[in-house]
Amino acid sequence: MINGISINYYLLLSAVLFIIGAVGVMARRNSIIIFMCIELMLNAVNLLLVAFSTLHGDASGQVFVFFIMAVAAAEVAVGLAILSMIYRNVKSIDTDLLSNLKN
Amino acid sequence: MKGLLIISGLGVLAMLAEIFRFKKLLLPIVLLGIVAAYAFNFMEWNNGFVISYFNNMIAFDKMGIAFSGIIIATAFFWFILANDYFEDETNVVDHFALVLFALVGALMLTSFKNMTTLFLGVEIMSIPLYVLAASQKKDLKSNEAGFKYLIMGSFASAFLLFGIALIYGSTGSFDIMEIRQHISAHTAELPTFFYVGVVMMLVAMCFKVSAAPFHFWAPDVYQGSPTLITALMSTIVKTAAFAAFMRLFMIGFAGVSELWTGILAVIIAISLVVANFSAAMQSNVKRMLAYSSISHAGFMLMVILANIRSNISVDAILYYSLAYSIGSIAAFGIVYNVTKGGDESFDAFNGLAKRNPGMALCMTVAMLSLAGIPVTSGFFAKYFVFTAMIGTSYKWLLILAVLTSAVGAYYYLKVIIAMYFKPQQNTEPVIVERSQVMVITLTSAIVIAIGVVPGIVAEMFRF
Amino acid sequence: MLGYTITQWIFGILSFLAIMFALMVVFSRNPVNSVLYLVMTFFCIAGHYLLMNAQFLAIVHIVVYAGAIMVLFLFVIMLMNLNHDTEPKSKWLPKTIAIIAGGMMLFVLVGSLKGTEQLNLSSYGASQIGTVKNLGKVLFSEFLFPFEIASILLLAAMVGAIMIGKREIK
Amino acid sequence: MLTALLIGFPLIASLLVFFIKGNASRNIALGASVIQFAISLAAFFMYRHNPDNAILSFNHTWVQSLGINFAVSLDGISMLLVLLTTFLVPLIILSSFKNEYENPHSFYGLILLMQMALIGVFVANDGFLFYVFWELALIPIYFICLLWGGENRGKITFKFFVYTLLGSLFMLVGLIYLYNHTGGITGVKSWMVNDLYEAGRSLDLKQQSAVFWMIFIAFAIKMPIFPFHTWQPDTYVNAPTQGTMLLSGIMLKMGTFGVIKWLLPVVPLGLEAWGGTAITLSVIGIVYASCIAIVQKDYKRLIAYSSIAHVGLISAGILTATQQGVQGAVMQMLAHGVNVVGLFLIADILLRHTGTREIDKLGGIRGMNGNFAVLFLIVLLGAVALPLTNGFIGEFLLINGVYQYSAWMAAFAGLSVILGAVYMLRSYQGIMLGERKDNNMAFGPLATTDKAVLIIICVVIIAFGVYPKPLNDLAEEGVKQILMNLK
Amino acid sequence: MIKLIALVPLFPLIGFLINGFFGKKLSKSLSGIIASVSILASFVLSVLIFVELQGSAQKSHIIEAFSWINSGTLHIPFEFLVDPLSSLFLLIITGIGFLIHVYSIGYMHDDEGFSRFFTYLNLFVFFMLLLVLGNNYLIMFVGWEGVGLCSYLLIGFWFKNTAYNNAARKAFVMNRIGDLGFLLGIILIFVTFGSISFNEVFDKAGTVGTSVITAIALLLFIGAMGKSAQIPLYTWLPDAMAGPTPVSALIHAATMVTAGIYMVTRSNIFYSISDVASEVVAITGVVTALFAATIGLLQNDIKKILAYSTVSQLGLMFLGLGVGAYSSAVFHVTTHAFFKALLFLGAGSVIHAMGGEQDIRKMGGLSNHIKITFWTMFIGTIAISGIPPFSGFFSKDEILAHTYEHSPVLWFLGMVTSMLTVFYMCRMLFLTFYGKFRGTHEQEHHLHESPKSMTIPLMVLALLAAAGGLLGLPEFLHLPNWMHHNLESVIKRPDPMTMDHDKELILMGLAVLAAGTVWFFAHMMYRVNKVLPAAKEEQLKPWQKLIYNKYWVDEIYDAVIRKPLDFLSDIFYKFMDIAMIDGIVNGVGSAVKGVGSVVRLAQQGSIGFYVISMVLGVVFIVLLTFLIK
Repeated sequence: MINGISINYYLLLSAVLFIIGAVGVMARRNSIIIFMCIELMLNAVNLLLVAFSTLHGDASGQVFVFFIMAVAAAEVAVGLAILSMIYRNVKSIDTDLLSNLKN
Repeated sequence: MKGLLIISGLGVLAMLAEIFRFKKLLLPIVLLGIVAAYAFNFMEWNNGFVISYFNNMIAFDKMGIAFSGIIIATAFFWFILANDYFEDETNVVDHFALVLFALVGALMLTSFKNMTTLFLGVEIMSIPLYVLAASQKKDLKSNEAGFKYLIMGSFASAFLLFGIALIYGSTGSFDIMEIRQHISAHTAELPTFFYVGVVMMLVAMCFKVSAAPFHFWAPDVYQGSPTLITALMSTIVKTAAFAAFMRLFMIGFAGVSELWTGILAVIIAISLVVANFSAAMQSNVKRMLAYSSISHAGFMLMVILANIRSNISVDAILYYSLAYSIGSIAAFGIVYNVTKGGDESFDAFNGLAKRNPGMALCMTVAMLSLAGIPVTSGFFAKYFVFTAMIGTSYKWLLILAVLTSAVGAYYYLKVIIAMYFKPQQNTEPVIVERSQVMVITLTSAIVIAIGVVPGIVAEMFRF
Repeated sequence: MLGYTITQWIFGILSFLAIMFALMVVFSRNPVNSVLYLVMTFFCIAGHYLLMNAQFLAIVHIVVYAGAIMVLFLFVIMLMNLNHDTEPKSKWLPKTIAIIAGGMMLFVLVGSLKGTEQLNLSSYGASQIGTVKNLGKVLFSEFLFPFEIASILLLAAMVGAIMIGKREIK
Repeated sequence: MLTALLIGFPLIASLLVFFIKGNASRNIALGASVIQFAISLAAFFMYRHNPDNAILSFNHTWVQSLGINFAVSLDGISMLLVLLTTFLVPLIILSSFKNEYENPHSFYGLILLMQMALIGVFVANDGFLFYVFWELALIPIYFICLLWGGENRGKITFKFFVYTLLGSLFMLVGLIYLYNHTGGITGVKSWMVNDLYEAGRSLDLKQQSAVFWMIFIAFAIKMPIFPFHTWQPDTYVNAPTQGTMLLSGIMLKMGTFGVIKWLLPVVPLGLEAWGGTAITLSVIGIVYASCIAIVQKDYKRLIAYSSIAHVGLISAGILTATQQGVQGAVMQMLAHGVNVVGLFLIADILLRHTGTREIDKLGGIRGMNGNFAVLFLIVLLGAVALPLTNGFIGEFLLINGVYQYSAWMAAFAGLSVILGAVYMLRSYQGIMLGERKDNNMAFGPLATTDKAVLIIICVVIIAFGVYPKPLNDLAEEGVKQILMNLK
Repeated sequence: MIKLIALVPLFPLIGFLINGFFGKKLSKSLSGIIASVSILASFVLSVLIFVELQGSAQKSHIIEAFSWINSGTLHIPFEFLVDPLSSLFLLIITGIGFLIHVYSIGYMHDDEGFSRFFTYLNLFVFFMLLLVLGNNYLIMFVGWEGVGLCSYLLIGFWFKNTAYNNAARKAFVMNRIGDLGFLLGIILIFVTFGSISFNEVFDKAGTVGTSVITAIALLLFIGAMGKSAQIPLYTWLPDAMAGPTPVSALIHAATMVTAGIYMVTRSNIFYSISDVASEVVAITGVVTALFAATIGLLQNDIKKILAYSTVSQLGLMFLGLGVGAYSSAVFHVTTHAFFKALLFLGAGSVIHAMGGEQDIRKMGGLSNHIKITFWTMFIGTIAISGIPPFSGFFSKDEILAHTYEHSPVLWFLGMVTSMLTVFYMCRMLFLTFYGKFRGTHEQEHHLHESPKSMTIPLMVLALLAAAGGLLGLPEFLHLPNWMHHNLESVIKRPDPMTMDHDKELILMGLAVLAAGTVWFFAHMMYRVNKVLPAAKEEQLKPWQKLIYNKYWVDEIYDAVIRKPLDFLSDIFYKFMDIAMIDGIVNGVGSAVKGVGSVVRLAQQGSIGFYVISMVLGVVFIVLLTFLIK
């Protein structure tokens, strides 16, 4: 079914998605959206892994994706917990308010 | 392997403490467990390199065991030190569990054989630390530290994963040894994105060991986190990250060292300069120690750089990790006690020599060790680095290291001068709990001891 | 059809949509919209998985991401009542720099991927690996240790989330 | 074994002193240092009897895998410097009796610790051990200056520490470089001094030059040689007098000793190529520092600059690598050690009796205390190297050595003979002669301890100016050995 | 006896130690007696040694005391050389030294530093004896610097007076300038010959190149210039008159300042070989002689006049050395020691009588009050003026005769010098002793002859000054020139006079005639016309001002050397050391801080920025590794 698609396209696609995620992390100040962008980056990686897995005809790539999902879930859980704690303290999730530690 | 299992078990056990109400007994049990883990860890010493578990997922070879030993030993001291910190906390049990889980991750990092275990190790170690960094819930600084650590850590993980994916794509495997073999077998045919993958992993690992210019999180997080958690980060986490770094690059990517040694040299240079120069400007002790840890990261990376070029043994980095960890435990133990009042600037140390001469002496030893003055262990650590570097072609880096070391002496001495020279505003003696005194004294003594007879450590780790 | 196979068409459309939605995630001002766009992106990615015969993964992907993680996001957003444009106008400079940095990175990545040998994906064998059975086999044999140790990870995350999340008892 | 005892004894004594509160500690410290002197005298006589006596050397593996040994032994030069150290430390301790120090136990403990490190530097036969003691010596003196120093001590000791540490680090790199080239035949690397010599000589010119500078910088800072000297006057002035005495009397010799034992024989080619530059720097330093000394107002600072001038000559003499030059340097090191301790004691006495060290504010003390004037004069004559004082022999041999290198250089270096007389006599006149001035109306008799120290110093100055043979023979022998390695 | 030579310097040393340690506890007379007796003992021993040496066939004895410095090929034993030259100097030093010690007991009687004075004096004699006894250059140098030290101590004897202290310091420093030359000369000798012992060096002197010998000779001569107060290093000697008068007599007239002559004579072989060097010596000598003599013309301080006279006479001696008349120079040293010591002691007696006054403008007519002093000084003046048959005539004449043979121009200058000498000496004598008393009334009342301890040495010296010429009677009259024969073994390459006797006689006659004429002229001027020196400087004519102010040499030195040195030192200290070198060192520190504060600006605290920098880091790394390559 996938015949005829070069791996380079998937490389390109995941790179683009990865970078969109990265730009989001760089540019946005809303913490939640930053989190989502990180998820997006992880998904770009997932996509790439699956593509390579298909290329090599090797299942371990897909298995690795499971672990990434698990980790993503864990990170999100912890991250959102921290975020809600911060929200309780400062009533905002703007990262600009979280730049007191510096220099 | 057994050490790893014991620590995991301890973590689970710790969670049960709340339910079965043996909170008071928890610390002794944990300490006992750590001792046991240490013992079991070293029982595998003679297994050599062949032993690996679970389809080459993890292998406690000598290097792994040695680094695990350092980590477990440091953890032992850390737990005693943290005793009174835990007593103040309502979530003792959670803290215990999280630290132990982080330890599991650290141990995995010392011994991984597969990208999967590497990735999971990194995450298992990091996620509890994100939480621990943020554990002072009412303290905005702590919140910020945890949040920054989390975001930056996840972002770096994404890079790590992208790198892993690219390497998987070009070699078809997650196994370190297979990757190594693939590299040596197909050196000419590797696609460009393989190299990009290596670079991405390098960046991610540099982030984990907090080397410049990927170090930005470190000062903020070190400063914001509760002092003892900072101690954890700068000792156990750092050691583990270095073990992982070594394994990955000295074993996995040794075949393409031409690619990354040059980059590494630049990274080291930036680290040394940025860290030392920034540290010289700090007024917050914890932040200074953070920058100091960045500069030490630069030093340790130099050993990796040198080893790959001149192929001498890795005991240098082992010794360095040990010396740095033990010294840092002593230093943070004292910083923790001195900064209890909330003042974390150098002024907090003013007149410590009068307020608690013993602690001042220990702090002096620790600072001299970090500065690399004989006969402290820090000196030997530095000596190993120089010895390793002198055989390489990176002479300019060596000179830079020498120059920045002198700058380093500058800010370590600031602490000493504050303790002995500056008049104190606060004349109350600093009272330190007995067990902590023990740990601090003991670690200071070890700092001197392994500086006087470095052979007992350096030769033990000979491969 | 215009010289492209159906697969290529599907790939192209899915890719376009994924990128579009991803961009919407980044540039939408409302977090709720962002979540929804992200879900759409995930669906597109799931489509890619299907395209590559990774059916089980596609389903798990939908379930975990769209079903669990994104719901969690939504939940938090609602909890905090962020369902409106709370983000103040951000400064243009950081944004511009971010976009330039992203552009540079894209340039660099694309540049370094250029010249790679054209390796075409083939469905031969691929149809076999994505099955539940095959994946299960691999997961519980080769990847047993990571699978087990992932429990520690989840445990840690759980403990951590609870510890952080629960209110201090005065 | 005896040599190891020389290191071990002060260490034990210092630990003991650390735990004794109050002024009893200084008596114990004095006692210990006198015993230490006795031990070194015993070593001295044994050495004269039989230099190869097994009891004088000690060798124990320290870190086997790195080829590091705890190897100590005595040769002619180190014997002399050990003797100097053990001779001066009791005097330094004795000279402190009139000063009240806070926490005397730490003060005296640190002095003894310093003595340990200094002796270690002089007797080490292993490059690594040498470096360790070298650095170790820095710590006690750092604390002595930091804790008991004058006004600006924080900033100044800081500069001193960082400056010297930087130099030491370069030396470490140089030494490691040598170490990496040891084991040419056997493949076993070693830090032993002879192996390092061999390694050094196997290098080509470029490498030797690099090693030369790496190591020389450390010594140059320690001595100090122009233009690495600016830490020194400030540190000398701000340190407590006993610290200054340690710094100038003994510690400075670490640098010169280092050049003799750890630089000359190691890089003969490097020396040939760069010795001239180093000598030029040294000689510039002589005249430069002498000139500066002329315009100093503070007597202690004047001595500090004069010390730079003296050490410049010593260093120039050593770098000529001639028998006379190096031997003169050794003799001058001994003489300078004794004399400068005397001069600093005098500065301390002045400060204690009159409350100032400003030359302009003093005057006419001779009329009030003739004995002091005579003792001062004798020390001063030693410092200006009048014949039949200990300073002369060294200076004569030094200028002789430099002359063999270059006549013009010798003439230029010889200006110190004139300029030394100028600033020394000017200061003597300003302080002691003329009419008395108001603020020092009362200059009572000297304290017994001060007097004792000064008299001992004066006796030594004259005794070894008239009959230097016992010391000179050792120096001659030691220098011959060193220079033999050079060929 | 010769074996006991070490005792000769030892006696004064013992005297020095006794007086040094116990001087304050001893009574004044005891302390003076100890000092004098120690010198007397040395003198007696010296005489015995001298006699023994005269009788013995071996003219050179070396006695080693102990081994002093050894360094490789350099062996310097502490050893003594007894030969005709050194034994002669022994006699001069101990003999005149003894007389002056005795004199000092009287002269210094009221001084609170009495025992200190004798301590120094004994130490001086010790060092002076070392100087002449040493068998190698370094021992000579020991004595050389030692006497310099004693000179310093004695000039500044009255240490409360700043001017005296300055004079003392000036003497020491100027001597040190010469000493450096001497030291370098010694080193060059060692480098050239591998030894610095006299015999070994002199034996090998003919084997090396002339240019090296010239260098050695010139370096040694620099030393001699310092010690013997030759141009340009002469200005310290007049200032040195700040010391007590016996010191001026002993150190700055009779003994120490002649050390330069001794040294050149000792090293005569070098000067014989090197024509250049001897030319330099001769010219320096004659210029100094003439220059100092002119200054002497207008001085008003009785001691200053004698001081310039000394400088001038020393110049004359160097002239002799320069023309190869070594034994004549030594002869002149001897006679000069007699009459100059006599004159100084006499001047001391005058000052003593005048209650400390030294200005001849305030004296006059003293001959009636202090007869012994007057007559002895009169004899001294005749002797120095070169009027036969007094000692000065013979020695000076020998030098001038040699000079004429060498160069008539130099001879002429020498003649002028001796004429000037006669003039200023007469001026001093007449203004002091004749005419009316010009001092205060109180002084006049106080005038008295000095005690016996002072007058007896004066009389002894007068006798010597009168009869000293017997030591070296002119050869052409077929009289025995003992001095010449005595020193034959010391002069390695003698330069015998070849002048015919008639010519010599004419020269001699000319000299006497000149001296007589000048004496007459002075007599007319000061006794008959009663010319008095100007009371104030303003009254002087310009050329007189020039001379009166000693050609402003001191001021020139001050402006050319001392001030620039101070200025340079200041620049070194304030500009180079503090501002530049230390500035650079501190600048490095500030630079660290500066860079640190710039670098820390990157740490902005904002996550977005951190992430951007991380991405940029990756971008640059990839760029560097892939695209640029």
